[in-house]
Amino acid sequence: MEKFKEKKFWQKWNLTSPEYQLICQALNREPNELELGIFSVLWSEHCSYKNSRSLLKRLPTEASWVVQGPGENAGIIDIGEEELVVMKIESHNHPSAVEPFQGAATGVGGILRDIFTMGARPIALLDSLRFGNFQENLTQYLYSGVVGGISFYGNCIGVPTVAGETVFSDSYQGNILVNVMAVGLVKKGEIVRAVAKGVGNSVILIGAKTGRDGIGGAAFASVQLSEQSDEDRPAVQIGDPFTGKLLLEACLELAQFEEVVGLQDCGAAGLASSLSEMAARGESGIEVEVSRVPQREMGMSPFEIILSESQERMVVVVEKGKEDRVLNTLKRWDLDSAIIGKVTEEQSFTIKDRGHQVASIPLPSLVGGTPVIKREAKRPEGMEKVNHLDLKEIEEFEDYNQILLNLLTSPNLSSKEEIYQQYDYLVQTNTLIPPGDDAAILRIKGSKKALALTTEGNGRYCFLDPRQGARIAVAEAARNLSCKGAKPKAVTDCLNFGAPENRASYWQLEQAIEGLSEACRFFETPVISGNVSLYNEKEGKSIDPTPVVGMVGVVGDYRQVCSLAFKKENDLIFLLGESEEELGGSEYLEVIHKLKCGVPPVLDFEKEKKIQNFCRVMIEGGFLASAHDCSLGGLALTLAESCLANGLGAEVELKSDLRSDCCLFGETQSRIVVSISPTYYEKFREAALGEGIPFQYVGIVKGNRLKINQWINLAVSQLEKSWRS
Amino acid sequence: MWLVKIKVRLKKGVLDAQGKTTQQALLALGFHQVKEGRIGKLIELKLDGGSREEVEKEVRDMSQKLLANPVIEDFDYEIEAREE
Amino acid sequence: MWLVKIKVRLKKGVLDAQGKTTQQALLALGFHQVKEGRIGKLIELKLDGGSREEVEKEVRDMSQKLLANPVIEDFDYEIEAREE
Amino acid sequence: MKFGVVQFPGSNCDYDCYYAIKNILKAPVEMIWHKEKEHNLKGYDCIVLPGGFSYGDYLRVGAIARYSPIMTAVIDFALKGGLVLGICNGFQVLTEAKLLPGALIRNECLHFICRQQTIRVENIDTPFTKLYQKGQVLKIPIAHGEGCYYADEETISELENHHQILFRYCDARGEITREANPNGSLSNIAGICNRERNIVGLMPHPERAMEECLASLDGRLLFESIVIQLKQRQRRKFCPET
Ligand SMILES: Nc1ncnc2c1ncn2[C@@H]1O[C@H](COP(=O)(O)OP(=O)(O)O)[C@@H](O)[C@H]1O
Ligand SMILES: [Mg+2]
Repeated sequence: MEKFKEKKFWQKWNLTSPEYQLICQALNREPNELELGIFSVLWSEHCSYKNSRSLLKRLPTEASWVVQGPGENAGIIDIGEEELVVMKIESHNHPSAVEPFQGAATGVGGILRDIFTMGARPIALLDSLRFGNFQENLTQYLYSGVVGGISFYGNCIGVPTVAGETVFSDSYQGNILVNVMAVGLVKKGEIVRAVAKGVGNSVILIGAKTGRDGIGGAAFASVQLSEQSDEDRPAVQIGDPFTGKLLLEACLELAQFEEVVGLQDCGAAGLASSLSEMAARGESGIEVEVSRVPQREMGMSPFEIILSESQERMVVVVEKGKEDRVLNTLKRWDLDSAIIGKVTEEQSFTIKDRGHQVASIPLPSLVGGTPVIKREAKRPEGMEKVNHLDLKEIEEFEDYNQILLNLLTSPNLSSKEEIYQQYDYLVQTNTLIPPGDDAAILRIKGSKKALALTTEGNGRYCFLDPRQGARIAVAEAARNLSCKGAKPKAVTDCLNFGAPENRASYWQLEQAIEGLSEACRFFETPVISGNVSLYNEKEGKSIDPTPVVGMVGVVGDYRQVCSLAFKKENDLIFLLGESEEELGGSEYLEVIHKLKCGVPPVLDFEKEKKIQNFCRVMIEGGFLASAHDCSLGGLALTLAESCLANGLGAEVELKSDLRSDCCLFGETQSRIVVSISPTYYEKFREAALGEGIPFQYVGIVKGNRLKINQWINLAVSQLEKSWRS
Repeated sequence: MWLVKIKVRLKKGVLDAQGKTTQQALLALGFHQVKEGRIGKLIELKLDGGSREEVEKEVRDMSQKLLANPVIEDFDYEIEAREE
Repeated sequence: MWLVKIKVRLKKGVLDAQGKTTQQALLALGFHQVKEGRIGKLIELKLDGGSREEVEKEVRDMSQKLLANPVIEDFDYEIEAREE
Repeated sequence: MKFGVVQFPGSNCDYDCYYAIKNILKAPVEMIWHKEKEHNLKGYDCIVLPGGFSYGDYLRVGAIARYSPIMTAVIDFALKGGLVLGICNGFQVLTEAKLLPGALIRNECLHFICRQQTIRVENIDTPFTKLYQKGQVLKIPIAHGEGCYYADEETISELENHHQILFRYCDARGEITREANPNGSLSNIAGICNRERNIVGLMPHPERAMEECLASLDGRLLFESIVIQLKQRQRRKFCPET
């Protein structure tokens, strides 16, 4: 055993010397290789959140409708009528950087298992993607691989991918982000927990056979990518959506069985984490016999079996003596299964190999005992310079036609149809508003209700001011939902940042969490689940801090929803909210002037909420023909998109003393472009005045050209050509 | 003219879901002798000109760059000379 | 033990979109000599027992029934004896 | 009258079809498990093979499902004149089972494609299309990676001659154009029937176009055609004279 100490074996496993001391204390001896491996993956950032846990505590997690906050596989809210919504987001950044297709596919598989582990049927997927410079060959390769992988897995397993984001920016060059969110439905009283309890109960491993794939993957996700990572390649796992689908259906059947005590997916760190976490939640122990694990390959060691990250596996704890029905169900679904161990009283994780004990770890220290690391935060150098923007130095133009076309062609603003056409967004026949809008709307069969889903995150804003960027992400997500007619209910967040050892990165993380907390508290959208992905850097350069907000909202009556498309000639177009002279951090500045500077737009929480509420009430009343959130690319892009959706033109006259570029492309928050039939004009006006909502008439839906003041006059077909190019 | 056959296979240890499912289907059809099934790709290219050595170099190069995914796949190849 | 390699190819006349795209991708990568690209499947099976003739019959049978679709595909095969 | 929806491992539009028949059409329907080898499909009048990825679509789309135990009964049922509808993956299974001619191969664009698609009704002389009008343009979503219809020339001309092509991909005005063809299908074929007209396969998903809130109602008449046909058949059974 001494040899580990001498050779500092733990370093290979990314453990520090004090951590190694803690392990020795917990065991009262030195660990053997297997035990050390288990500690190392469970104490990795990926599994233990040791660097972020203290900060995550700041997030608001409670509300009367929250049934399950962070801590289980996914969060749950109650939306009434016995329906519960389950959701979670997860990153698969590092695996996707190494093997984009399989990395993204297994990311989808993993997040779906987190949902059906709880007994919920997955009804939707969302994908929030970040890539490097669009022109680079590497980007093209990663992009088509990732989209292909999501399409491969999601389509096959039959869960519609209904919304998401795709952003290209140099900051993600060599360090892409692949965040996938899944949403499910379960009836009240039918939730399954991920516990192991009841001494003597059987522990059954189900699904695919265990192979040598992905050993140490969780630890791998917690280190920086370096040139050397290429050699770690065999660590990629292969997704098998067909087995995933069988597993999904089988687990939803098992969830109905009384004798099923607990259900847990085998995700990162495989059996090591699923078994120990289940036992820890149940305040019990687990004893497992590795030779009983169905294996895909010959001669696997206990180490390999316990740490394998083979996909499409789950652990189920079943009352002793009542295993038959479970085993028969699995057989019916042609899934491998085996009783691999039992629940014990003593709170320890015991591993045997053909009867010989090969590891024994006290669970409280393994699962609960991760050292929390307090990092030092420091505002990055040079922020003053980055935040400086003098509009006087920015040239204004007379004619913005070409500029608008250039913006429409730019990869962040152009049509994303090429992506979402590869996803089956209609399977399950609930998709009322498909991808391409501010948020997706899914009806709930057998109910009048519908769900609205979106993801939001703006790395550029967060780079310029992480706290403000995070606040805006929440506000914008809520606005996306509100302008489809939904009431925002809860958030799942994915925090993509650089290495926490880097003080600037840690500062960004802290600031962003602060911003998320403030905004989620204000909008009463508690954070019910989430994921943290640190170490998103390559060769010391970290990505723009990118907190991604996944939000769910509820629509009372699925017939009262509103898409962004202009519907009819002569409908009146209004802008809710007011534009300010804000260009900092805008897409316009970056694309047209190659500037990534200034400060992100101001955000007035009260005003934001008021406008959102008003828009929602108008939709519920059936007064709006269209509504579209004004965000990336400003008012001009918002109007163009509403035109493009149905091929209708608009004649718009903006009355304002702002600079022309700010008018057109500024990204002032709290604005929504709506169109209404002239019949409802009076009602709308009265209501807006009554509520004190700032609004202005900007034009009408007309013809097949988009005209904005003397600045823009383009045929919609011309816009379309650029947008789709 | 050269005819090149490149065989791309999943590396050992990498899950071959297609192969496994196909093997099971064969068993179910009554072909009980089938002990293992693996499915790979067979890429056949016609190449112009050059010596066998040059062609071989090219083929290795294109396999590494595009035709096989080195993360999960291996490849080998055969080269035959062909009349036009 | 027998190792059987079954090569399944799209028939002439059936659109081989993948082959065509692969050829184009190779051209784009600078492999200008590539005149044609076709992509097929390589199915490798391990079979137990029997004589070579028996195995051959089985293989032809399973290929016709399941492994290849005669509407769009042709197949051929190689059989090698293998040590256990 | 009763519909049966076959569940293969990997089917994922089984519940969508079930829901559409039961809740929208309000017709009796049951699920049929693929492992039921002894099933004789007695009591069923129309069998639906739903979309999805049976057996993961591994090896070749529809190839493995074609040999699943229930298919013996389905083939028997079909050859005796029972109505069989294959949607998307179901269509692929039907061609693999040789109940329909031709094959479905990889989309020309090489990737999966999901979108609202316009198709033109080419023939209404089948139990599945009788309520449509010839030439009618329907909006029905597609969602597939391997929907490119292929058959040799002879087969195609036979399909033409016997009016077996039921749907073709078209543009919004009903023109059969290259651009309107999403997957490279020969002759823009989206759906066909057998010579006897009791077996139909199509790539678009009519079950996804049955409700007001789902962007199109155009799939409904297909199912309603079946119901009317079955009702007539039933009536004929009870009063043979009429
Ligand atoms: N950024 C976050 N915000 C809120 N909850 C989080 C966040 N990150 C992780 N969590 C919660 O911590 C728990 C552990 O997360 P994770 O290890 O990703 O779960 P799993 O192993 O099931 O994938 C989960 O309940 C998750 O919802
Ligand atoms: Mg989990």
